[in-house]
Amino acid sequence: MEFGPHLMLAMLEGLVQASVLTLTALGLSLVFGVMRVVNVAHGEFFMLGAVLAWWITSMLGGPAAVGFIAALIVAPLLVGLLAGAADWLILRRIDYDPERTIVATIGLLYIIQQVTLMTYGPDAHPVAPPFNTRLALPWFEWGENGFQMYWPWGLSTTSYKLFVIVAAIVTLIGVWLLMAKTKIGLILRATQLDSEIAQAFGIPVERIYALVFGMGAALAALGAVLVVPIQQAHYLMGADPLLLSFIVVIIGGLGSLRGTVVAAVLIGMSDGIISVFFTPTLAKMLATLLVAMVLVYRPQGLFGAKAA
Amino acid sequence: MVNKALPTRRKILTGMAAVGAATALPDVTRFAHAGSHSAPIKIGFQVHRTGIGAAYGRWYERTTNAAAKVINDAGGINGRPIEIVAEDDGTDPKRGAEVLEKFANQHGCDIAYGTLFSHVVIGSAPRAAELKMPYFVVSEGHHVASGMLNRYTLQPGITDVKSQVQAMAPWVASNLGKKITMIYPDFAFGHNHRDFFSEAIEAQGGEVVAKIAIPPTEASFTKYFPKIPRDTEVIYHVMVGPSVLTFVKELGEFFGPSAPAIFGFVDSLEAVDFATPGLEFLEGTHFWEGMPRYVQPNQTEYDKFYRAAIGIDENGASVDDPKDVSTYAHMFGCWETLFTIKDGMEAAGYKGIEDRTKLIEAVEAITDMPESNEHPQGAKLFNGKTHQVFGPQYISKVEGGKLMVKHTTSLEDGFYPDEVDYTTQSF
Amino acid sequence: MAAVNLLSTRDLSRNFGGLQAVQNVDFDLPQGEIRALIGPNGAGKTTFVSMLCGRIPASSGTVTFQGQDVTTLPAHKRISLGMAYTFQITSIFGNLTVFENVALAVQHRLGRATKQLQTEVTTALTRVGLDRRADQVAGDLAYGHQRLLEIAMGLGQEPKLLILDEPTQGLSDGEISEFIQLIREVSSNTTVLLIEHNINVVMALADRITVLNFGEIIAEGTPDEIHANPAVQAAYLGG
Amino acid sequence: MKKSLPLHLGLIALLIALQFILPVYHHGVLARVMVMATYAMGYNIMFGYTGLLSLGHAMFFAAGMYGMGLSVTQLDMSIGPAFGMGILASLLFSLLVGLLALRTIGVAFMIVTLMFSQTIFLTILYFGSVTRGDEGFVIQQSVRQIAGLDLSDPTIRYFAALTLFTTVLLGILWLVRAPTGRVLIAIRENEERAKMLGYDTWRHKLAAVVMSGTVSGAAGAAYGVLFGYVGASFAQVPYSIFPLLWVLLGGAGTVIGPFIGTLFMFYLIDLSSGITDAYMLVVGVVLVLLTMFARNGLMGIVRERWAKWLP
Repeated sequence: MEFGPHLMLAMLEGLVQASVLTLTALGLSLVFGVMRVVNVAHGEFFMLGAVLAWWITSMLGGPAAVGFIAALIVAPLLVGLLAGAADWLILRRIDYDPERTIVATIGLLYIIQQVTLMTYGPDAHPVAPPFNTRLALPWFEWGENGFQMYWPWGLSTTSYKLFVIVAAIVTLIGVWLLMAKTKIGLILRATQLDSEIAQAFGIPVERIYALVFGMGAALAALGAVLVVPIQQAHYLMGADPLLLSFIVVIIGGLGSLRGTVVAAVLIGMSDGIISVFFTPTLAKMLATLLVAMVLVYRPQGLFGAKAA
Repeated sequence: MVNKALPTRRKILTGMAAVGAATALPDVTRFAHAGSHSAPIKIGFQVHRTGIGAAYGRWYERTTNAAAKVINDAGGINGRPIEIVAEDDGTDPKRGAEVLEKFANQHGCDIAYGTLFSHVVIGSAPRAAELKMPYFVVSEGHHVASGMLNRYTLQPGITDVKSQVQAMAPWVASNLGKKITMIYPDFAFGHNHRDFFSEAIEAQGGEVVAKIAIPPTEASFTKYFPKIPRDTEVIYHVMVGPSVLTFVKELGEFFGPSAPAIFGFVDSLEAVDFATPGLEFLEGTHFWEGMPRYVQPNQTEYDKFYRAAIGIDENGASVDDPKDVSTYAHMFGCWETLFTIKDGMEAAGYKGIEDRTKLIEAVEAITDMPESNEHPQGAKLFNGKTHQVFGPQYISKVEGGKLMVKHTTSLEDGFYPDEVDYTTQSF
Repeated sequence: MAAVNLLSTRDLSRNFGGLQAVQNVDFDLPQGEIRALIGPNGAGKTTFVSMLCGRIPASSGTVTFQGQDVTTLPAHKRISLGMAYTFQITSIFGNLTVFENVALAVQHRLGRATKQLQTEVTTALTRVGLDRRADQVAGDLAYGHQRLLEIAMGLGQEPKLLILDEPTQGLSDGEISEFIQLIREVSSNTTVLLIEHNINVVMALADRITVLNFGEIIAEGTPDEIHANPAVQAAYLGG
Repeated sequence: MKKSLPLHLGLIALLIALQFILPVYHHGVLARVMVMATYAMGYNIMFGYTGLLSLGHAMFFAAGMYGMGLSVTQLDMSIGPAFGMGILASLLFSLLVGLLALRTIGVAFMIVTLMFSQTIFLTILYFGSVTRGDEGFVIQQSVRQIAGLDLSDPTIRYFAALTLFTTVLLGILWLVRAPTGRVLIAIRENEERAKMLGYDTWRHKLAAVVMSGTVSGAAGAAYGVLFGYVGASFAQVPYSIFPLLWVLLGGAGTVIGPFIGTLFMFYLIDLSSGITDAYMLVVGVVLVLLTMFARNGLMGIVRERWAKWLP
């Protein structure tokens, strides 16, 4: 394929990835920002979202759209509740000690993953997209007889992929409004600034933490529900989202929501774009190394304050 | 929370457990006449219950238990029942080796058998040799015939990838096209396809115009497809792992109406239902099959028997859950291996672990395996020198969402010069 | 003895973002002296001493120790040259025993000579009266004792210059008088620079006093001179 | 202090005795456990004693393993020198990683190590023509001979593993009582203070990373030598998590903790895999319970309750 269209396609793909990644990473970042702990089980909450989506759609049957909308609402809710419970039962009891939390959530990771294996099984299952028409895309070129439009071979996307991008943006605006405009958002930001003071002002910090942990997981699950019609639900699918969200959160600057969003788009896109220039595995290698190096020479991330 | 929601899945799991129990504790009375020898022959079964290979492992286990039941119902081996001692290897080489030690030293198994993924086989094989325990693998890897392993490791149930791939080349070149783009996973299994097929297709006057290796953990593929050259006549795809379905879907979405000929290894869709939405575009494309998943018009009695024994319907899915599609193109290897072990043990007059080397020699002596209930996939030729079996391969076309066999390769298509002679190695 | 300057700074400044925490400080500390550094909260005392021992890099200016320019040396090198610093907020190895805490201070000077280690640690602990608590876990000590442990660690280093940041904070009157006694002994072979709020302690110990306000030295002199200095009083009343 | 040496020598004596009395299966298990415990001890130098939490230690294990393995397959070295190459490789590599990763702290350090490790895994796949990618390769039994001793022979394997294990165990026992070791502990407890006592904490941390990486690499090389297989799965994330798990279980910052943890966890998995497919579930539960009720691990409890002197 010619370079131009190839690049455009890669960027389109990157954008879809970035959208899902943004939601997932946002969850991780929220948890880190407010609670100052790293949730290693985050990827498994993502996986649960996907698995639940499959389960809900296959239980409901009927037209794809109905099941999908149901999944879009129910799956994040259930995952959020589960995470909240986990926080209440485990993290609260180890008083959110950063290192112990990491170990505990590694444990949680295995528990969720293995219970899924025992119940849902080892196979990958697809979820039918509510709609999915192939859209061929045009390309413009300055030919000998002026500016002309043509339809390059293979340059296309699907209506659903576009929907994913839109849905992600809508969710982002929602989260932003929640944080910036509502009382709960105010409380969250207060807790983020200084949990002791917040406590002193009568904010039930423990409950807030459970809520935040739940919200974080729910965001991951939401991202997963959006992605299952493109990929499939599988009990090992949590690893990559976890790694990528980690990267995004760090690059974006721990706890900085704005940074997280920018970084997610950056990472998602670069993954697509780098793949244009290198063989796939080499691309992955370089991308990983690149991020590691960014961290080494700018530990506070690209957008984070030195303090982070 | 989830398990309540998955009755069918649970039924299968418990169902499997039941079969497992049935074979694990054979009805001893039936063997009472055999007197002192009625103690069971223990076969250690290394199975991918967890990890990336679990989807295959589940079906390997069902097939194995079914075959064991057939063997026991027919009076076992040398008048003794066989007992399958299954241990999960987690699809991990280290655990695989540990499991072999467990078979040999704790369970007191006579032999070890099973497992698909090459890295587990290669990680375990050295231990098998050190434990002097015969190790029958069902991995379709070239590692056995390549001479990398040892005299205790044999693959008598399934043709290796080198032979499979080589057998495809003539038909592909003469029926689909000569300019080929290969898409394969960027690890050893994929590299085998890349190397062996490139070689074979060039021998047919064709050429591989592009080789696209996909990193193992990849979950979205569209961004790689632009690397497919315009003049490609055939796309050759072989993917494994949980994201295979995405791969095939996105391939379809990428090309839309104007796709080149597509030839795939059914590995890309093992355990996946062809009726899945998004796979329509595969209609009319071709696949390699180790054994035809869908019942063919000319179905043999042997295939009928085999399906019935495991509980598989005419679409290659579980009879108790038509959505639960089997890994039909590979799992026959377990069935046939067990029967080859039976033949070997009977030929060797196998009594106990002191006869292990006799067993290996007996199996090495086997050549022809006629098509039968024991070998439902087709007549095979076993090469005792390379410890590798050679069987027919099937090329099927997707018609009406079903795979219909168009061509069956001859054994000769898959032959290649020996790369090792294990029989010259001492025990 | 002739007043050789052990430590001097010239034009020493530090700003955090826009804020000038310390500006253009010229400061001389003669060998063998006990110098008190006082000033209202936020006057930049801790920032200043932190630049002396290298915890915080200087924005500009120089620090000279024993005639050697140490401005660019990292903290651990300056310590090795003979500085010791005890933290304002108690900073000890909470999970280690009292003995191990001091041992770490002594060890750096002695290297491997373990016999000597034993005796020197015990001496240091005896001087602050913690010898009987040698095997306690430092974290379990009462606050006052933790302050004393800090000082013991300082002594253990046998520094040429001992910088004490509010050492008597949280000590009982009894402990304070013991502390004053201790510092008098120490000063026989060690120069002492202490930041102190307790004016009695200052008056009892200091040979000279330096007053810092808004990051600048506003006065320096004997206790009496400082006592009489209107600028100082203004600073405190104003501050 | 006086009590600890007898204890550890006692353990070694016990291990020697066990070689003669253990049933064959457990004999083989123990040999492997000693190799993996060496890996865990290496991890403990960084995590347990210096307080550096790495999530990418598999890269060091793999560096040693492939350094050894490739020296055999590519350079036709005999097993002894190849083992040396493995150690050398992990030493140089851990030095490089230390120089880079130590620029970061806390969570960033964890992620950086994680990502370096991921890069190593991908590198192994990328150079598949040499490394045989995920499939890995066999170190032939014929090659695994040292001074006429067949390393695949159970008894010899056992003693080879025991030798490695003992060397590292005593080495670490010496280290933690030596000045350097005390400083590492000081850094773990309060780095700022250690600095203000005149210690070059960065150098000490670098030393810790190199020691830790090299020991881990030696374990990796030993696995390849003793069990005849070199593969990429050892460079994947789970093999970075395991040493953390073993050390936490046995007791971080104790010398025998890693061994206890590795042994305990092996049998936990070995037995539970008989009961359920999802034996990793057991691992998860254990981890959670540990953090909730026994943050200092088994040996940590022993130390708190009975033996304050336990190094």
